[in-house]
Amino acid sequence: MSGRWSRWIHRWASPPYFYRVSRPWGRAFAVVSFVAIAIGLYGGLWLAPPDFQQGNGFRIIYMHVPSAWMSLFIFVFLAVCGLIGLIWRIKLAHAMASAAAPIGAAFTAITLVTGSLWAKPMWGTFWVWDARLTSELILFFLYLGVIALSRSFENPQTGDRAAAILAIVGAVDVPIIHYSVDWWQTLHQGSIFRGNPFDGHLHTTVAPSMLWPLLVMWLGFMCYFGALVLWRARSEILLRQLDTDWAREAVGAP
Amino acid sequence: MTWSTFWSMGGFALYVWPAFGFGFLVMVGNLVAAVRLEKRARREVREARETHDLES
Amino acid sequence: MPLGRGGRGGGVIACGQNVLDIEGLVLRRGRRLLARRVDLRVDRGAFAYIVGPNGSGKSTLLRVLAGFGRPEEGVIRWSGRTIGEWGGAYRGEVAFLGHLEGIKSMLTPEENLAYRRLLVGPTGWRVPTPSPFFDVSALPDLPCQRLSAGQRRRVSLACLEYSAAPLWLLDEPLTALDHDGIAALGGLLARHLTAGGTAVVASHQPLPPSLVPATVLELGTKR
Amino acid sequence: MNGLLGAQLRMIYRARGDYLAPVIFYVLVASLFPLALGPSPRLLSLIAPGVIWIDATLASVVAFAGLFRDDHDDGSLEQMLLSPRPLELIVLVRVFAGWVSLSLPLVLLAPLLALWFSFPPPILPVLLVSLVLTTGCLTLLGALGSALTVGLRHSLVLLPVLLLPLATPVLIFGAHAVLLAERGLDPRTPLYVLAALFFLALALIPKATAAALRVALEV
Repeated sequence: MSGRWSRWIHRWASPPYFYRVSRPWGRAFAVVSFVAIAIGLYGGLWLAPPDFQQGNGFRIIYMHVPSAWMSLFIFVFLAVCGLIGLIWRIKLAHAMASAAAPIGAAFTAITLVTGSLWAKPMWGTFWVWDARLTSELILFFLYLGVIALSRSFENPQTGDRAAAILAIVGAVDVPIIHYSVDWWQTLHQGSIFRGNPFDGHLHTTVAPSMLWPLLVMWLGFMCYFGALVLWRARSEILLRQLDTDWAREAVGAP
Repeated sequence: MTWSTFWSMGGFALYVWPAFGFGFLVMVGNLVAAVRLEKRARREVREARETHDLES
Repeated sequence: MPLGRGGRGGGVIACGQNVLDIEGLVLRRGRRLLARRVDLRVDRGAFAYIVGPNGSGKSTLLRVLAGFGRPEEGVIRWSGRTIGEWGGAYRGEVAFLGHLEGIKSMLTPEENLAYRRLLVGPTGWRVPTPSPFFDVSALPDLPCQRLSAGQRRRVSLACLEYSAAPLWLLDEPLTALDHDGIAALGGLLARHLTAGGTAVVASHQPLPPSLVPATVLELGTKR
Repeated sequence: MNGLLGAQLRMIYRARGDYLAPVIFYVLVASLFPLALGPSPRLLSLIAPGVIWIDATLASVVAFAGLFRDDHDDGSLEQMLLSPRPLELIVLVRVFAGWVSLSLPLVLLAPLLALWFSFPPPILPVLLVSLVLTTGCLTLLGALGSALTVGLRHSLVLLPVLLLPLATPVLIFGAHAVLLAERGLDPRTPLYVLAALFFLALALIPKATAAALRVALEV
């Protein structure tokens, strides 16, 4: 790496520097996310016209779709942090990954629950073996696998690096899972149900008044993730640098 | 959009509000977990200091 | 009898001056800090003797020297280049004898030697003196699972005898060896050193009198 | 490298008793389904592909939990990592030896299972081809899982959690190749995709397994 680039990475990635800088950034993200989510909710629940097909029931997409995007984005985030941590041995990258994993799992759970709550009025049952919900379910198990692996080693460094490898292989597998489940669904299209509530709906949401709240909610969720991952990463980096002097000063220990 | 249709969500209140409720519940739960994590981290740094002093 | 990269022009000298230089190494196992600022220098033809109570980091130090994981702080230089600069080639420079024998219990001693030869590759293998100290053909031709601990240890030391690696890292090599086994190991190590190799030995038991370490490193007190 | 493979196969032959357990597990689990769901041939032939695939997947995960553990316990894993030869090749040899000892029996026993599930004989070739590719992918995934958990004692519980989500595409295409063949449709598409998955795994997984082994032995 050219001198300037590697100096920048090592300066930014040095734990004490990160610990100091991440506080203001975290606060900024938190404020933006709070405002964006408020606006998104107002736009989505109050302003947007009801859908001609599903009435007001469609408003669940303002929680379902952004959290689905987040669950995918955070898994890619895990893989990228894992790669950086493995190749350049940057401890901060592993701390960010182990901070982000539970948040990703939480968003996946939200997606699954809101998805089934949306399927009930549209389809009469809480669980529909729909392609997207099924791949989201598999993604949830992938998250649990990464988290379980990272916590089953007594040496945190080994746990981080093993989980990083699993996250990278998992991230390669996610699109494969997505398309294999899609292919699986088209195969059984005829036997279980005609068309499905999710596909039909997304393509027809052209009305801008329905669309902008979705994007604002997505921005809100991204900033929420930014604030939360920085906050958790500060604790994770402390846990990995227990006996360093800067950690003691940061904690204010004598 | 009047208040009454807002609360009843055009008959879908039984699904829309639990969906948002669960979503924000989990997101707030994340915040609580983050607080507990920070407490644990700070305690372990303090503890590491004490055990470290004893050893050296 | 050249020791070292047989393929690269014979003698040890050809591959650099075989000096091991450690500066400011911090030893850590997981979260526990084992040793702070370890400094050690071992010249060609000499060996360092690591002593210290159990869990003081002797094995950790040898494993870091063998390239298992990078130290967070401190530099390890071998023949003038750090382990990072050596990269993959460093693996051919090192022969590591850990607590475990490193031999397959289902193979006979001869097959184990052949297996290790395949692993180490042609350049890392050399034919020792005509009467090797650890003559494997003297052992029963049974899967090592059915041999005694001492016999298994002789098989793993035989693998060491055939090794052409200039840097030997021996972790508790004297365990399960009887009296003449220890003497044989002393002779083996002495011959490796006179051929220009280098070694780091960690052990509880006292070394045979014939072996005089160049430096003794005391672990266990965090300076 | 073939010397290494020869040594591995000799070791497997000498310890062949240990490799019987996963095969018995495979056949035993398959025989539970008729007991649970009733012996009617029509039903059994309907669920045959699914049963064989889930059974093969579980047997593979159980069998491969200890692939690298014996090397770890007797110290030869350290020697493997110190070998100047590329670790990916050594891992590939170990994986192929593992496939021969653990997965090949599952493929060879598939006709017996087909018999039990009154599986239409003309579709047996599709079953065998797809099972060979499936066990190939599962062997590679099992090797990665074993490498990731090589240092852990209780990895048998953790391994399925790590591997089964990754194995779902293999399960989908493997089982559906036979399902399509059973319905008289053309099974070639899923078989091609399965072959593609196998080669992708062949390219990616040994590298990840080598990295996982190095991570496991890091100080």
